[in-house]
Amino acid sequence: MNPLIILAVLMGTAFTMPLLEKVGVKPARLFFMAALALLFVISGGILVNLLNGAPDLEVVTAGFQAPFSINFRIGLAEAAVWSAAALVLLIGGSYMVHREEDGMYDRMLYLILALGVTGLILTRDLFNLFVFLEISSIAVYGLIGRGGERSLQAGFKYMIAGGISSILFLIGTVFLYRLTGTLNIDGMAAAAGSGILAGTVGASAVFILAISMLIELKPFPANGWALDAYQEAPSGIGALLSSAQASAVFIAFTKISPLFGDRLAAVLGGIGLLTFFFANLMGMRQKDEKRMFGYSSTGQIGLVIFAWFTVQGAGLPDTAAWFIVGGLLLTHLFAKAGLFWFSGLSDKDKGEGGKGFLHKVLPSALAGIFVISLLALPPFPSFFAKMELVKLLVTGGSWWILTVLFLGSLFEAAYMFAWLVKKTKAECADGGADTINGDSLVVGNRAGPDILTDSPAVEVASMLKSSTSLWVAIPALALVGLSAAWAYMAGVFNVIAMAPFAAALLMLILSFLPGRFHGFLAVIVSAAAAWWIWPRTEGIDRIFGMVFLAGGSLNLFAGLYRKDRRPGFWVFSLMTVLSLGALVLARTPLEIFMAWEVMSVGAVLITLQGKRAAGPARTGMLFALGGGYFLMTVLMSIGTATILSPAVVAILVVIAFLSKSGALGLHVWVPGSYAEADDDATSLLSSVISKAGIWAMMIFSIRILPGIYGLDGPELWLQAFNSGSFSFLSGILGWIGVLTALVATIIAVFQEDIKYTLAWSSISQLGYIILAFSLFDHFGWTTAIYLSINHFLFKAMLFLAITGVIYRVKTRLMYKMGGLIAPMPITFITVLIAIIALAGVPPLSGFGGKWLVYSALIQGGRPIQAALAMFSSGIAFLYLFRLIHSIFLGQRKDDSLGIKEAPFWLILPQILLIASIMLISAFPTVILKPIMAAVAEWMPAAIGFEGSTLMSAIGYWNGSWVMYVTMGVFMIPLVSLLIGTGRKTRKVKQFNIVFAAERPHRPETTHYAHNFFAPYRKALGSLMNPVGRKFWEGSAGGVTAVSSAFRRIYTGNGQTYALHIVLFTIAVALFAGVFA
Amino acid sequence: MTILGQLGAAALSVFIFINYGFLLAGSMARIRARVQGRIGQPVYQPYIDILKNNARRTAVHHGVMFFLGPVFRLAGGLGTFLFIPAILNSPLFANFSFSGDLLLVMYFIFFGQLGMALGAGQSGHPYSPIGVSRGLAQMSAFELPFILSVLALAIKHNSLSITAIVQAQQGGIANWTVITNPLAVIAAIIAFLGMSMHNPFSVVIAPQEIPIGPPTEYQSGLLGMLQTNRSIFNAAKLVLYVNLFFGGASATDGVLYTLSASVLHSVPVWLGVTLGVVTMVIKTFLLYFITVFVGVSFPRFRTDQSIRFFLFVPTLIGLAGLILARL
Amino acid sequence: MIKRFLAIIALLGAAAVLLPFVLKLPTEEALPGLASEYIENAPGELGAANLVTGIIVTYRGLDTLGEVAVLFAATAAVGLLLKRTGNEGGVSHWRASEILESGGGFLFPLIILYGVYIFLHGHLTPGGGFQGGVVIATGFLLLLLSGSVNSFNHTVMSLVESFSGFAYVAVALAGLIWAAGFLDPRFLPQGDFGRLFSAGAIPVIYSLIGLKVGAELIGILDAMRCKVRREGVTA
Amino acid sequence: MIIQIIVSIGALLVLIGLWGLLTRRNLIKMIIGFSIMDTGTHLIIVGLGYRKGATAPILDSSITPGTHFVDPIPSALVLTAIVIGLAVTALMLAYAVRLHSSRGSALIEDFKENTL
Repeated sequence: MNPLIILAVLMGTAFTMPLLEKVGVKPARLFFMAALALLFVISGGILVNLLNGAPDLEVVTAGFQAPFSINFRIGLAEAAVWSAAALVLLIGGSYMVHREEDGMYDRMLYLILALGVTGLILTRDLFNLFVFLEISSIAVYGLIGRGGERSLQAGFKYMIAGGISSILFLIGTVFLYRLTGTLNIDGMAAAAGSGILAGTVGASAVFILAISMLIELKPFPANGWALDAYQEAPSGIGALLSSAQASAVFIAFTKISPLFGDRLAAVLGGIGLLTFFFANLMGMRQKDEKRMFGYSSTGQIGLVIFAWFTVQGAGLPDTAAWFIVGGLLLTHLFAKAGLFWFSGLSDKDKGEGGKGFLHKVLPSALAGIFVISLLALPPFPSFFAKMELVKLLVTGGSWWILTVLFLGSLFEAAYMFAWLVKKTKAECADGGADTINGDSLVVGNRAGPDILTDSPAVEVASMLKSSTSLWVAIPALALVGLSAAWAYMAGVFNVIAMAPFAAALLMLILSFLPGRFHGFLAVIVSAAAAWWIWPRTEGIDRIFGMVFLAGGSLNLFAGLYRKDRRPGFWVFSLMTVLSLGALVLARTPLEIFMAWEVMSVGAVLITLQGKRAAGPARTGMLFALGGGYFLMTVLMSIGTATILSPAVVAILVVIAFLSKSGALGLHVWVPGSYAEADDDATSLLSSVISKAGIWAMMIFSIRILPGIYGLDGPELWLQAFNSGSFSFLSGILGWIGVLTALVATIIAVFQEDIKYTLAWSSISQLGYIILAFSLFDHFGWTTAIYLSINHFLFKAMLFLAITGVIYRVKTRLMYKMGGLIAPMPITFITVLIAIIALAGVPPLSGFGGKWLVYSALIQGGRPIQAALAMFSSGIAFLYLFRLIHSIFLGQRKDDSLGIKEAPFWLILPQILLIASIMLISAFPTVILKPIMAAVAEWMPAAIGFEGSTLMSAIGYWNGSWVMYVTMGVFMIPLVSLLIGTGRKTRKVKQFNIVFAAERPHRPETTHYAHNFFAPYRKALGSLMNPVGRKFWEGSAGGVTAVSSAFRRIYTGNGQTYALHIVLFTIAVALFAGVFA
Repeated sequence: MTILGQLGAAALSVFIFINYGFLLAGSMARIRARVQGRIGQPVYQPYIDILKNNARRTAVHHGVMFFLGPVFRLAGGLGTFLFIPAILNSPLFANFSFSGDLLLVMYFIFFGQLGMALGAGQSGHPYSPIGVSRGLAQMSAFELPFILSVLALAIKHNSLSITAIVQAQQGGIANWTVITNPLAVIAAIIAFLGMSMHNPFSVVIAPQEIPIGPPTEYQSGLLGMLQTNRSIFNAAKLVLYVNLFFGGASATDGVLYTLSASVLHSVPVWLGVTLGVVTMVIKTFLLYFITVFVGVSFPRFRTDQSIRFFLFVPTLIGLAGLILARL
Repeated sequence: MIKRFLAIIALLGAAAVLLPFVLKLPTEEALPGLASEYIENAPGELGAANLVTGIIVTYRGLDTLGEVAVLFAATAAVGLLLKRTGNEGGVSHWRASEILESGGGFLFPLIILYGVYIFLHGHLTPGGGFQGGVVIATGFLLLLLSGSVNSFNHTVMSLVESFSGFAYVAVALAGLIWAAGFLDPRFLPQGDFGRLFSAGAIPVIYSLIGLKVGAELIGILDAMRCKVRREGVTA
Repeated sequence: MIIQIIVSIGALLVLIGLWGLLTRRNLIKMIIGFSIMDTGTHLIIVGLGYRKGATAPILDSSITPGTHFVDPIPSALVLTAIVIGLAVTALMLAYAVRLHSSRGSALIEDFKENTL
């Protein structure tokens, strides 16, 4: 099919639109849509042909060969972007026809825009490029202006900028023609190759041409006009401007880039990077949604420009180059188009007084796909592209560039994710104060009925009513398809790596089924995965694999206690649990990183399901991504020429994993996330997912880092770790661990909110694990794994028990509970066992952990750390007692008189966990022997069993005998008591106490629970100073201040913007050495 | 030794030390009274109390945990004692110390306290949790100097085994920890003052403010159980301290043993053990005397004051002791 | 004032950027290969006496098609922007002078004729569709200024515009079908060199362009006139 | 030499237009500035096609073999450029009209509402 026909069709339809309009609006719209559909069909057909191995399509006009006439060439890259743009144009057309009042002129301009985009992508003639640039520009000028008065202002500024750009383009083009004698781009490139353009005029002409195209691509700071346009243009137009038009211009830009010299290319790449950085920096302070997308768009295009010149500079072959650039570009194209449309759809809904369009499953999922893909997270093409880009930068040793890139990405993540959160969650829109310890924090934990009880059928029906809403699903589908393609090309399109996404997709498709179905599905799939993984792993992998998958399955089972649909929860939980499995099985750096990212982002998304979790989830996302960047840097340096120094790698890796585990300083996201996530989700997060960081640190130490440095034998790398800088670093790590344990424990003591108590407790427990890990010997690591398993057991027990309590009493504040032992005895027993274990009181397994960690530390020569760890474990008693007392003992409140034991779904896992903890308490060998064997594969054994006694160099512990003795001494007084007292005692009434001969007035006044450790606060409260939070808040404040300062350059005055453009041109000329 | 033999031995050593605990409590109360210019109770008063309490049957309770509290408490006291080897080189008094080392003992102390606190909590009486709150807060503070001195010991002897630590101190007073590392011992003794809950650290049970604190609601047999525990637990702590810091007591060594060895040709085993017990009694008596001495001389700290106190001077001393041990 | 200062800097910078073009201008006298080839072959290949027209309509025909699209888009955009007040044009509120009024009436047919001449002979003499179209539009502008016409028949205008545009596209496609490629005018006989009916479809294309450009420009003028008129009334 | 003069004048026009665009606050004057820039550009384009002593590339009776022609391509290009410039100018003017009617002002600094 000759692609020129589509030009004729587009133009013919546009030209005849007035006549069609005379016939009627419906036929006019029909032809309009038919032309766009044909555009998509033709471009798609060509793409399919090319994918099937057809050679690049050459098209000539007027029957003469290039350079005599204008020619088109369609390679794979052009075809891909063209058909993607055509798809977006098609949907955008439908959007305009259905959602925005379209007129004859709008349709005409729209078709002309489609024409311009097509020509920009296809043409190989420089002047023809100019014509198509103008075609698309003028169409855009016209379309922007239809948005109302303020859009007129934006449109005028856009025209000024476009006018300057086109004048520059013309001058550059004509001088290039004068020098090379041709207008054909390939001819010019050949001429440039032969040095014709090397002179001053040639350099200036190329520069002017380059800058004019660059201006069209909206570089910082010469892009104020573009931002105004994004903000004020109607959403449908903004979508096209940002996706199809920008991509087409970029493709055109790549066509002329062979003319650029090395220096100019470097400068342009730098501008791309700076645009990415500054656009995202300024985007953070943005309140207006469309302007924010505008910042993101300019940033993304900047990133694509940067990527383009980076791959060009690295001399990558075409396939590899487009793997990166195309991945970024196509993701941006679909995602940003989708986002702009959403913006328009939700605007409409707001007007109708609804709760907002996105508070439904399918729209939320789509918006999620768009945002997540934009943030370059797996499995989207941008993820793979960015990985490769980072690899290039790491190979080149460009650390500063990498830093800027990561910062920019982080900024973008900050505001885009915030947008997603705001749009998909109703309750954070009113900015409810989610203060710690706030008395107002009475949280009913069932999902808000206003947003979640809509039955799926109703929802689909309401979406069908506005058929464009379903159209918006198409870019998402396209992104999913592209993800598969990119994963395939990256070589990770295998069952294990793709399982989490497949599961998520399946659940999304099945979202019309009831929530419990999803729950059962998740439980069964994760249990099956555990079953499957057991024989396929060994050693440390198997141990953690079981914690992840079996533990995850157990936690998911508990989640069944809620009958509502819980959209999101099951999807993300299953996805995260499966990604943990994939993590354990992953072998290549890419697989590891992919699974890691899915896991950490999945955890954030799980958190997000909580009613008030918006703020914490945002923070969590930033830490997840930030940690991911460190990890990416290290993983991408594997196998490249650039080898970072071992110490640097170790620091990067440790920072990455500590931010996941929430070590002191990197913990600020943890308390809020754990506290505000759904109650059962918190159990999953704390007991299961938090162990991923520990596993990863171990695996990196024994498998991946030694691989980087070619240290094959365990002894060799052990030497490396125990010498010089590494032993210093591990000492530091130990201090981080112990301070985490201490400070988090102290803070936990003062929490009134039970979930905050447990969240801080989790942080402190992770601190112990980090401390043990930091010893880097057999004893320490055995301890770390043992502690991990223990923490899994008792923290799952605690969180699940608390889930039941909150479910019944509908508050999280401990002092509002009390006396619940009577209605909830099993839950009480769970909590009792759990806190005995957590406190490390013999005979339960927690003592084993204490014994191990102190012995290991003393043996490892770290007595001070041992002392602080013991000190903090003493303080842990304070919050543990407070927890069990305030909730289960003391005075029962009138509110809780009618409540029952927790639901079966919560009780059953608790009973299983109690059984497990009793088993490993009585027979520690069951669990310790495999752990010690697994660790001994890597390092010389330092401890061993003699019979059932565990012997270290300095001490011994026989868990079984401790259990026997304890049981014995417990039974003696118990039996004597039972015999002695007989059955004649009776339980007295609640207020029958020796209370100064008075009867207490109410349970509230008698239940000593609020501010339980007041003297402690008086003595040690100063340690509560939230240094970490202040630091991060300060950093964030600084960034936003800088952001505000930079935004002042955008005065809104069109003339100033023109001045920016000229000054920008001059500055670039200076850098590019044009004046030389 | 067979299991049955072990059980019998344990029962014997528990019996001896419970009685010692009663007598110690009685005599200290009398001494205290004399200091304050009263006549005081008879030395055997604890026996009277406990018999009386156990003779009365409790008629009311506040729930299951209320019942189990004293059981936990007594089990904690017994267990703590049973994990400590009371007399060196005497299988009869070695108890069940093979189950674990010093760390086990330190953590088993919490077993009883936790159970007691829970039982008291179920009573619903506000004074109970107030007392527990104070007790826990104070405990977490005095733990630090104690931990530091224990670590100093562990480093010095490169062992956490109590038997090994006692063994290392044999052969004369110069080997005692109190001589080899006086700083650690001072820190530990100050911590001991806190543990004993006498003045100035008696705010936990502060009889005038929150009638005896946690056990407010307990009476009759349950209270008797608590009293029994108090004696055995006191004895256990004292034995532990003497073991760790004052050379312990040995069935084959010590001043008394040497004396009798110089009189007799060969000291029979039973005499050696007896002398060991006597040595232990003397040492613990003297040690306990310190707390009484301090207790009658100082007024009471508030909780926050005692927390700050423990975390400052004694902790610094403990640190110094630790450094001393590492030298 | 800082803005003025920056503007001066910008201007100096722009001058510096443009300076090499003036100073180091290539002074190559020989025509580039492409241009020579056109001069050599175009008359034979296309039969158009005006080489520029041959290039515009054929070799760079796609540019021209695009150009038409640009103008079309501009018309549509102007229409879109100014359409709401279009029907308020109503009655003219001023009378043109006697001279203008009668002179306009007199000149109008001549101007139209001249315009038609220009685009019909575009392949032979200087001029062509665009020029012709502009001239035609000038005639209508004169009518407007002289106040003898208040409004144009929009149906006819859009009919002409749509028809000519569509026909242009059709001619382009005809080249694809009956000649060597899209926009190839050689599906019509070349005729005698230098005659009106020569150079294949080039005169057809230029005539269509002339009509279309004329109609579009008139449309723009009309839209602006209505708008401006309203302003005059309200202000 | 002539070519240099033409190109210089063109460049000068571009600069003059730019000055107008950057300093005139009235929308219409800015558009005029833009038009001047455009014109300068067109002058440069045509100028670059100039050859000394050459004639227009129209084959009529006066042409003899061996006649030199000016480069026909810039002539072709400039036509397109002019039309596009015309289109843009028309659209700018339409914008100016609408802006003026919306605000009763034609000063560029009165139209900077959309910065957030």
